[in-house]
Amino acid sequence: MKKIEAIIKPFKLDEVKEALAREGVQGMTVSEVKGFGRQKGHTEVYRSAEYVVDFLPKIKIEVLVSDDKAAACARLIENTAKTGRIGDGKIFVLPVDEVVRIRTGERGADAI
Amino acid sequence: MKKIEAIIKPFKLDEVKEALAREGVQGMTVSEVKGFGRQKGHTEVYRSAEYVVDFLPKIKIEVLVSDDKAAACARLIENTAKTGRIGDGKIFVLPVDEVVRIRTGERGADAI
Amino acid sequence: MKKIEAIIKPFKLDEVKEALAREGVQGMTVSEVKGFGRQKGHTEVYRSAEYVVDFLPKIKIEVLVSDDKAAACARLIENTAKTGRIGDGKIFVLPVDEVVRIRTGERGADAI
Amino acid sequence: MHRECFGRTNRAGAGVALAMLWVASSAAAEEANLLTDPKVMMDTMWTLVAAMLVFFMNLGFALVESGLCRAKNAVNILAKNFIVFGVSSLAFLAVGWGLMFGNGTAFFGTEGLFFLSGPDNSPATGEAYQGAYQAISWATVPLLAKFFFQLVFAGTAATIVSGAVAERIKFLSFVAFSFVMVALLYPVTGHWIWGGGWLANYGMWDFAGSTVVHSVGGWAALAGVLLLGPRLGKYGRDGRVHPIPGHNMTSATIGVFVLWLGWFGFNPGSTMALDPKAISHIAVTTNTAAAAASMSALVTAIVLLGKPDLSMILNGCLAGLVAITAPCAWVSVGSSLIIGVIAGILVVVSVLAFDRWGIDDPVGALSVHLVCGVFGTLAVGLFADASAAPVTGPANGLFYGGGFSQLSAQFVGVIAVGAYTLGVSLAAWAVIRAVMGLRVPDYEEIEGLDLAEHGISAYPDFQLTNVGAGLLTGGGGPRGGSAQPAWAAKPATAQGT
Amino acid sequence: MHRECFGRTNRAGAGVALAMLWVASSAAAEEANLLTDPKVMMDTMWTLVAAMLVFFMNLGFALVESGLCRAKNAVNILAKNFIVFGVSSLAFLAVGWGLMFGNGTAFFGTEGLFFLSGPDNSPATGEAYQGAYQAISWATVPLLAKFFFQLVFAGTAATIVSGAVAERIKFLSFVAFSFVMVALLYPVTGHWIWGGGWLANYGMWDFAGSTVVHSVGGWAALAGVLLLGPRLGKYGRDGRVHPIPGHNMTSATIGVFVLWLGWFGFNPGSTMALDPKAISHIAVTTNTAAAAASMSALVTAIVLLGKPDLSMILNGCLAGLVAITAPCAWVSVGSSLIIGVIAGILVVVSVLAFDRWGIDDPVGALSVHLVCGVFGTLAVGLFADASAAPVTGPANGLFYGGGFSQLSAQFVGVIAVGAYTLGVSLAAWAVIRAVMGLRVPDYEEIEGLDLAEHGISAYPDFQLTNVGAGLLTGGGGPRGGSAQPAWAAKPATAQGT
Amino acid sequence: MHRECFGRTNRAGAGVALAMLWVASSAAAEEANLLTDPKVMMDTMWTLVAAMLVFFMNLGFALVESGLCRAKNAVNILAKNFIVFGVSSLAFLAVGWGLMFGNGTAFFGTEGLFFLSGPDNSPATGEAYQGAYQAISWATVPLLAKFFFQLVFAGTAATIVSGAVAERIKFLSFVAFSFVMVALLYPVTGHWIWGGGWLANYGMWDFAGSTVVHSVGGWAALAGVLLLGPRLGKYGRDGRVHPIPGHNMTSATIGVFVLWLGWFGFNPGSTMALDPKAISHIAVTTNTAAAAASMSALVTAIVLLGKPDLSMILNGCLAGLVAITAPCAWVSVGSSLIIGVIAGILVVVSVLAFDRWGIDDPVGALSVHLVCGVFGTLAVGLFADASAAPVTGPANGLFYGGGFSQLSAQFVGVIAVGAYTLGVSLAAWAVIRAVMGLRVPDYEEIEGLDLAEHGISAYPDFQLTNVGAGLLTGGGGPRGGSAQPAWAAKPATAQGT
Ligand SMILES: Nc1ncnc2c1ncn2[C@@H]1O[C@H](COP(=O)(O)OP(=O)(O)O)[C@@H](O)[C@H]1O
Ligand SMILES: Nc1ncnc2c1ncn2[C@@H]1O[C@H](COP(=O)(O)OP(=O)(O)O)[C@@H](O)[C@H]1O
Ligand SMILES: Nc1ncnc2c1ncn2[C@@H]1O[C@H](COP(=O)(O)OP(=O)(O)O)[C@@H](O)[C@H]1O
Repeated sequence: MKKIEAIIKPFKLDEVKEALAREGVQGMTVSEVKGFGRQKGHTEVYRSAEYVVDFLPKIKIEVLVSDDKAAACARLIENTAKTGRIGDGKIFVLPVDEVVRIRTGERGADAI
Repeated sequence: MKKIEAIIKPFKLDEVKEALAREGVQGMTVSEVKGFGRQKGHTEVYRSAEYVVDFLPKIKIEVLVSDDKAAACARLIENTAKTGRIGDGKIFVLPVDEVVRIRTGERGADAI
Repeated sequence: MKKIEAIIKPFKLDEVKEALAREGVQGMTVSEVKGFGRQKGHTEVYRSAEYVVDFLPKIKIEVLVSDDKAAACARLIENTAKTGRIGDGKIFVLPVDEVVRIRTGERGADAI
Repeated sequence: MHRECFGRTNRAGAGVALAMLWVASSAAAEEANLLTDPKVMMDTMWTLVAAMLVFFMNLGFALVESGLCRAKNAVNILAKNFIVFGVSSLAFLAVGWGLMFGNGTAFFGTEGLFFLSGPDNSPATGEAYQGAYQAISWATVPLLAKFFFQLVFAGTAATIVSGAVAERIKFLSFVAFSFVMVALLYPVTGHWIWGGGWLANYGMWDFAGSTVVHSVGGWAALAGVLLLGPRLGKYGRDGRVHPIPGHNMTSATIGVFVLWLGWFGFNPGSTMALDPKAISHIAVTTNTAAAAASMSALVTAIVLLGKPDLSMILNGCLAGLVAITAPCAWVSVGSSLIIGVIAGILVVVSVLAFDRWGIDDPVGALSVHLVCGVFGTLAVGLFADASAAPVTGPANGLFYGGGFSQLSAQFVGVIAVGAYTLGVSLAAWAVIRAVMGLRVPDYEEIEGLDLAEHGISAYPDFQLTNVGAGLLTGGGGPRGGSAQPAWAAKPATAQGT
Repeated sequence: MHRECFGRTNRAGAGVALAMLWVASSAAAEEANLLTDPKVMMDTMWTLVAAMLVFFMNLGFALVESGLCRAKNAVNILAKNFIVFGVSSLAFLAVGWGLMFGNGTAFFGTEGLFFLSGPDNSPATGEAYQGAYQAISWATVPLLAKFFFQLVFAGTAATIVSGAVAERIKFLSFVAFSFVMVALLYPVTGHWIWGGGWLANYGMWDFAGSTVVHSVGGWAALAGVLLLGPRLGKYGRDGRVHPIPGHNMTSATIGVFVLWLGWFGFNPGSTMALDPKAISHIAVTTNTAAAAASMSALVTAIVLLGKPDLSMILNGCLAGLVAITAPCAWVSVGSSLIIGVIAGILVVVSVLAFDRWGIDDPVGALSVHLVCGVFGTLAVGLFADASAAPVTGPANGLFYGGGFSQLSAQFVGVIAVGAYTLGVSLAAWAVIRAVMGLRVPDYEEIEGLDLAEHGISAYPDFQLTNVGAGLLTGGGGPRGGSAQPAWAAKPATAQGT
Repeated sequence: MHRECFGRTNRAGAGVALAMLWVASSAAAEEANLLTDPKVMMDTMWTLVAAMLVFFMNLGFALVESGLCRAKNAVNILAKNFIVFGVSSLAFLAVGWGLMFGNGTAFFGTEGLFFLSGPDNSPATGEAYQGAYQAISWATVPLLAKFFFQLVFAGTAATIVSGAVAERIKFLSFVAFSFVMVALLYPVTGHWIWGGGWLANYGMWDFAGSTVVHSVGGWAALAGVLLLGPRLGKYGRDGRVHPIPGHNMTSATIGVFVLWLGWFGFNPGSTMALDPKAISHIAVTTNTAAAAASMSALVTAIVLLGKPDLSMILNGCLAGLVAITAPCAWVSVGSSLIIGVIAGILVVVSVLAFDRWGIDDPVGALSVHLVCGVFGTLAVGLFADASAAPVTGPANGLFYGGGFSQLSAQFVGVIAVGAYTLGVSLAAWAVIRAVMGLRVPDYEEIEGLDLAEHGISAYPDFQLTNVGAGLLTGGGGPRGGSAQPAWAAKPATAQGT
């Protein structure tokens, strides 16, 4: 099994979620992160002094998929999350040794 | 070494933490995530219009353990976090190449 | 490629970020986590009753690097984040199968 | 000033006041005597305290409106609601007051137009009054007390607009409209009804401003909403309504409590005189309508949706307050209860209707101020009852044997004010759109106006969540005018986050 | 109403007022004259302004209570505290006022019972008064001013309950109890003490309501807490107390400041007359007690725990205010300082004690309103000092040479009111439990009442944390009655999150 | 007190009041008569209502200051701003009042020094007055009304300090300074100007306290800031300014609205008499200055930075209010507009300047209260215009043909008060530093004072973000005195998080 982690722009979440769901991905886990990268942060102003905020809000999606679906799934996220503008984010694919569904105790691909 | 990631229901955190601590796990890292899965979200109402919130609050636990303890530890989390109701969550076991304890510079199993 | 995850003390974030940037790391992803470990939590007081908060705020940094830079990068984080006091945190190095830059579709080391 | 000079003034003053009381009833009393006349003193205090309460309603509006919008726009809304009172203060001083209360035509004032510059010997009243502001010469208080009281009312009308156009309007465009509103829009219809203009002569009555203040604010807001179009994400591609929850129900609740308090200045204070019976009566009708409307909105929400919806309870309370504003002095406590009940139902239904019609009003300002402002104005023609009223006023209403005559006068007032205000507002908004633009670019709207327009976050130490927080993909929606293309149409700008 | 008719009224009125002043002292003055009597005018304004301040206390309670509870229940608490004033307004209008102030027996009023329907020629007082509400005929203000003032007091009593039963009670069950409270509970004991009933005749004194309002609210809350049991997670399986921190200390602090402000209406306003010496005196005793209690609670908290605990400073301030409420007009400023100091210590100790006894009161309402309400009532019997008092009142207290007589009258009042209110409240809560249930299911309590009961979050844009936020595993606790089984006992329902 | 005794009092009282009015002008009127004199009644009510509004400013300060600081210090700031009024109440009662208003020397009072213990037959005034507090005998209200009004002013001065020293000062050290401030600092300079002291005799005028209250608070704050040094992370190692954004702009905005409201008590209330013309005039000048300053600060911010900065609009409003405080009764409405415009510009420039000079004032208290307090005091010497003023006062200002004489008197006042307050404050802060320490350890500052000093978080249910929230590495900064070593220098303590 593989774990796909994708860092995307926040407003793309709904689209990506729906795309994945359409492809039969039944679950995913999402969290708020801050990204630092080529896309530079923005300037804020407070009491007449400016400062740069380096970290931009991003969404991290984690999806467990079976080995055979990993590539397709990554591709799907890539296509959906893409705007072509800097800061679109990254997708990482990590190996996973084992998966357990807590409710049933199922293991491996069944647990996804 | 292995990294165990568990997505659980929030109110199970204390129990899981205590169970792990009892088994000699000395550290863990926890974060707030939102889960999307078979457990459907709930309906909210705002100014007389209904809408569905798909993402439910979950807790993600990350624990580094030595290879030999991984299975037992995953099992322990599974048993403690289980309510038998939908949405109990998942456990993933990932391979880890290296661990460092920042304070001492210890590496590998010593660092856990 | 490797994914380096580091759990550090929050006030060390800026220093670590700058050190990494100086070494040519162009991106990273950061999130808020709570840590449980040897560093004990603090006691809080509410309406004249005391209680212990076990989980302490920590920052998790995730950086994707090519295999050859992983060790140096981990070392750099270690040195920068170290205060020598309990609770300095941990660094984990995980194997990564694939990386994609969403904007360009680049893969592998190019995508980092 | 805490000093001996004042001691002197006072000591003298006290002596004069007391010795003179029994001769002070002479119509020729000089200003000096009037100013130590207990009635003038008391009326002034009452008027000023009421004005302070109405001033405080600015806080209420700021909190209701920011609370019912998203965190990413909170600074913008707070800034708008704060500065709008600054703008109003200057605009009303500059020209609004003169247009509204200056002697002149049936349509607007022409004497003493700018900067309170007309002659005025207030607190002299009646025959004794000489000055440029005859229409408000009945109030036995100094000129500046009248001005201050009327100013806070003008500010209220302007601040109503803010909520309806929130989360997408440019800050400076709103500031510009506010100036126009208080300098030119509000005072004109105000003159018609409270400035001795044609509607007053026609027999239309509005005690504390269901029409003069609230529906005028509502019409101006409606014009803005029509030109702005809905917020991105409010309507899906299929036209379905996507509720966009507000970010802080604590703020919204504080806001409504503050407004409720402020209304005890707004309505009872509109006597501008310490008339014990009238102000007690009005306090109770005001409170009863608010309470009844809160309850009826609660019940309506439970019936329609099965949930006690706090946002609807709050809007219900405001609806009751707006509706009782016109009739508060001329209806019985029992009628105020009925008016409240109706307003509470009306507001829930009307929020649903505006949403369905594609008119996106983030805070329900139209339902509260426009719909219930109109209803309250008509309620005078339905419920007015001279036998219950502590002050003289309109003819009896339909339900109290007065037939349709008062109702039709009210109706004419509603239509005339609506037509004028909606028309001129549309023109004003359109000019502003042409000159400086009305709506922020889509990517700024997605990122939030706080960062884009103000370069600041309202809550920088808090982790704001982007999961399920209304950053929806679907743009446009049913009313999609030129101002709100689906964001996807210009990806080049979508770099914000 | 801003129109010439009013001008006429006023012009006439002013003339009459002045010309008539010197003859107005005749006992046969007609209402028209009374209404232009400066004293009636001033008393009315004072009473109404004070009533507005007391009304505003609803905001204070809403913020203290929601601030000291968890974010997941904030909407629920705000909704309860908002609607409770709506309910109170209608219930007191419908029947509460009549029961409390109507002429009748020593136990409750029977004349003019419903909807203020009794005859009444207020502001006539004394011999001249004719009407159904003799007991409050001393106040020289119009009937509706009396009503409004008393209404906001009734609302206060009802809102006190909200905090103690928070985070577990069903919304509609609370609404039902509030109605009972204001329609039947509060007015009865109120009649005993302020309505010319048996306790008044017995010689018990309570100036502004330490007993009539605060301890009555406290007893009713205690009954609710006893039947509800503690919140899940408050007590571990071993019975140890787990503090459940409130979610917003900013809210709580705003709330207490607003309450402190409101108390300047509550206490000085209870003169219902603009008596310069009395209201100045009461303002200072009230403020001094609040300040002293804040300080003594701070010191007590530091001594007991080593930390300047803000929640205790805030509760301390309220404790001082509640305690000085009964004696504020009859004790010296020095005594008010001592009363404040004692109240501040009392509240800290009593919060600890209730927690230990397994009585789970999330916001300290019992410690503040019940304990200090009782203490304040007794303080009259200890500190009353006719030589320092600006108005006549009780016999001197124990410390001022009055012996035990006043103290024992106060004691009888405390016991009688406590027994009645606790008893009837228990019965009322029990009936409500039987008919509609009292406590939300465990999984709703874990998920938070906002989502479960209202389908909404207070702060949807904010990331709320579940780590260490009181979602504790241990259920039940020492008092575990039938209402709060450990959640583990019914896993079938624990599907919420 | 709601009981027949009061009825008796009132009935009698009313009769007496009315019958006696025409003889009450005798200078020998007894206290009993005075207390039923309508003027005394009205003045008392006005004074008390104004005092309540000023009291409420404590909430405003608490919210502005906590809102403009970080979430991790919110409890600490709220606790400081809450307890400071408790401390002030006791300190002013104990000795502050006596020092300020007691008869005595040109430098401080000596009679009736402690606990209001001097003889006093207020509300008798003028010749009739006999007592220890001659300087304030001009006010026709009872002693305790005078005391309460002056107390809330003293509290304001003390609370100003809180914001400037926030986020690094020890809680108890601040409490100690506040006591000194209200017991010994504020009353002395207050005596000079309002207590019949040497500056009053010298001809310096300050109507409502630009100097007496605001700049005194500002000087005391400046002394604290100088000894404390800047917050960690405010200045980078290179000396560059790192803005540290406040955590809650909603709080800050509520705070300023509340302060604006409070100022309607502060300025118009400082008449301590219901003078219709004066209070109407002052309400309008106060409001106009606030509005104008909000606008000019907005424009200045846009010009300098291109953004409508809400924090600057808010500070601008306060700047206008502080500046108009001294001259509000003696300048025309037009002048108040100009004064406001200047204050709004001044505050923006001065915030930038203090930041550049390394004087770290988290909330802008120095810019608002010190700079604009001084400016407002001088504005009396520039804009005073007897022909526009509703009460007598200073000589005409420079711009109204009065030459430099009044301006120079104002200038002397500014310098004298500044020198005394800064000097004594520095000494007081230094003693406190020696005895109990001034600044929390660095690791407590990094962790936040809430956890370290109070063991509590303001928002425990909310996920606070540590990313980019001012937990900066660079310590020290340009002013680095002994109190703020770079944290890196003592890693042994940096264990907090
Ligand atoms: N080396 C990396 N390791 C981890 N996360 C990264 C890395 N590089 C980029 N990211 C994440 O991806 C986001 C987008 O990267 P950025 O360089 O700004 O744009 P792009 O991916 O379009 O080149 C960043 O905000 C960060 O969250
Ligand atoms: N494929 C997946 N990848 C990542 N996380 C998942 C996946 N499936 C489920 N989850 C996580 O597990 C949680 C529970 O899953 P769900 O399908 O609702 O119930 P269950 O695990 O009982 O079948 C989800 O809320 C989500 O956070
Ligand atoms: N086994 C582990 N798995 C995951 N995270 C851990 C583990 N042990 C420690 N951590 C993380 O590292 C942080 C620091 O660990 P701690 O034991 O307190 O101090 P130290 O690393 O200095 O020995 C913890 O707060 C936790 O976030």
